[in-house]
Amino acid sequence: MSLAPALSRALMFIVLWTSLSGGVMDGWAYGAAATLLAAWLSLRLYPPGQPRVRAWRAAVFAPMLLARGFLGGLDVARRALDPRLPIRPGWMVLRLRHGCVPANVLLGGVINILPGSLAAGPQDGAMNVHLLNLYAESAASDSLAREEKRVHWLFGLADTERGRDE
Amino acid sequence: MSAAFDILLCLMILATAGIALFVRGAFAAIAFFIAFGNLLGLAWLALGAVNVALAEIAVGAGVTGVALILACSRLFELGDNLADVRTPLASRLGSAALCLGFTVMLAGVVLTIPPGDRLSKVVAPLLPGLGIENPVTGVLLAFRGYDTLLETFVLLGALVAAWSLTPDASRRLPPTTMVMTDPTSRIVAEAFTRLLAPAALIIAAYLVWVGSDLPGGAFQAGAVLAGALVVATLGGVVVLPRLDSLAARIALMVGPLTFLAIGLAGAALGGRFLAYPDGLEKTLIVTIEYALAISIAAGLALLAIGPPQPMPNNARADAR
Amino acid sequence: MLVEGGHVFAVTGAVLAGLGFYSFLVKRHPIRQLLAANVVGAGVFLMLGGLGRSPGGADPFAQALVITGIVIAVALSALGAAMVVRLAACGDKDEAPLGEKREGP
Amino acid sequence: MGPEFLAVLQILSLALLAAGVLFYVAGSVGLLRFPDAPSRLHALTKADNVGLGLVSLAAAIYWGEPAIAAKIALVWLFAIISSGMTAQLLARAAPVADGSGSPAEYERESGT
Repeated sequence: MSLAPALSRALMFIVLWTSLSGGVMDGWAYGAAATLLAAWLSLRLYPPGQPRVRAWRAAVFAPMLLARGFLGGLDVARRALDPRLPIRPGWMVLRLRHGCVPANVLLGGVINILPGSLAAGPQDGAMNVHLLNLYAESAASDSLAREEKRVHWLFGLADTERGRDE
Repeated sequence: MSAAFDILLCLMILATAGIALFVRGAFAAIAFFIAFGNLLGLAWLALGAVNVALAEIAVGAGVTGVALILACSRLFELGDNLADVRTPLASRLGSAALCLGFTVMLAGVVLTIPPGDRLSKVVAPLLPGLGIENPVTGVLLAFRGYDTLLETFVLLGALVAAWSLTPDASRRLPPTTMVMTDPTSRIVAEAFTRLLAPAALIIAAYLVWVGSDLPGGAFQAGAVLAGALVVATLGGVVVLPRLDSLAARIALMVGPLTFLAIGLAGAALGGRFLAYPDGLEKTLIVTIEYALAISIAAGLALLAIGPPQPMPNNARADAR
Repeated sequence: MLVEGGHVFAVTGAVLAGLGFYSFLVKRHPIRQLLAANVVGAGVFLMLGGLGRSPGGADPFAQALVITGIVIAVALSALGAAMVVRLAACGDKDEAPLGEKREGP
Repeated sequence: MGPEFLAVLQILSLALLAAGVLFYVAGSVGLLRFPDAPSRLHALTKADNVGLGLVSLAAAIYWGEPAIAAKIALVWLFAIISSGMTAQLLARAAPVADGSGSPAEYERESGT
């Protein structure tokens, strides 16, 4: 086993411990022990070699996600408070372009944060998505496809592997 | 402003409790009980008791909720419709009168006691000798060490008692399968575990460590780990141990035994049982807390999941 | 002032205990009774917490006591739930399940 | 930092707090008004994410310490990730909630 994945994960957990403890150094020994344990667990649960989230890409992705999450909250709050209740709920099917399970599950999570869409988990190369406004279905399906590309980029997946695991 | 917030919060607590206690469906009752527990956590925050707030939300609402929901769905599988039977009017009226009298008496007594934090004056001067800045952890492990030690054994005892309910026939069976039957849900729980369980470990380790100076501690950390364990079990990442699994027994015993060993060492070194030698208090207390967190996590998760189930006849074949 | 800060919570705790007892007496399903017992416990804890409140903070002794209480309540609730399930599983086969069992005279 | 600056921060944090609470209220209104279970989940997850974010931001500004702000950001991040995940599980189970009180009843009705 190469050392690089172990080191990069340990670094991630050191960052987590440091931001939790606010940089107080008293507990560094406990932090180090926890980091080793967490890195080992992480390698066990998510062995290296699979597509994985790249840290610097996540740093680009997260703020964008938060901004669109804000729009999502604004959208649903507006609809809930509007006396006419402008919604027409219904389901659509999103064809998934890649069989990478963690990426698809993460995509589902991202879809749940975006305005007007709610994913119900990946299933057989597709994802059932509930839309709050079914009139905007074609626009929604375009934006979901763009979102899928972004998540693939986050995981470093090539879009050409169409339906590998289907 | 603050008083208005307190009153509003208390009204919401009473409303959710009322729904949880009197709503018709059992599942709805448990859902409202969990909401009630979270609001109660807010009340503890408003009272300035962050430690209790964390414990109430994670353990009181979370773990109890999981245990009750699992019990309900098992009862449902066994043919219990969970329906409620109306008690006769006379006994309802009698109970209502009794409980009203009880409440009025209790509230009357409570109102005669002026609220006040009288014991922290006693605790505060004793803390500096411990090296522990969080008074709650100090009280739990230094001044009430006996209680806390026995409490960890109560947890263990409850688990042993629950396991002893397993019929002999299923004692040697593989444990209850808790893996989600819906494949999509299982995939989500699995991916969630694989991505985030290590982070939960770091957070739990941090909660134990910070518990010596600030709110946190073994019970809160144990609850975080127990939650991760339950999700991991649902996703099929962790297979529940058999009752005779040595690893599970070690995990369950390491906390109480470490506590006991350090307590006995204190007695052997000329002090008394559960006395910590000077200068080592903090190290020893943090060590005990880490060991306890492991045992509490295992104990809470296994308690919430419940003992191995005697399979209903039709499901026995699927359970391998 | 008649009612001091912590009293709001302490009285809420008393009312919770009363509500819980009433539910415990009139609800016959054991799971509902477990739930009611938990609400009674939560009410007692809240009384302790409310009475231990002062402008400076909360009484550490009361807090430690309540944390101990919460953990023991959880342990016993889970044990109670396991017992209810076991009772239902090995109850008399010709008798109706728990929820209906008590419908008779 | 002069006192005026601190006062501005206080007002800012209060305003953020109020906005956050407004989102929680909107989410709860949606929970009550929306017709079916998945739509109610929209209201809960999205509005509450933003509500939590604004309240966290208010708290971070109120305390005004980078260490605390980092911790609060982590709380928000984990809350968003887990709400995104649990919403998937709930959306999966939503038809159950729509049908009747308990999962087994739904399965009986749909004949599985």
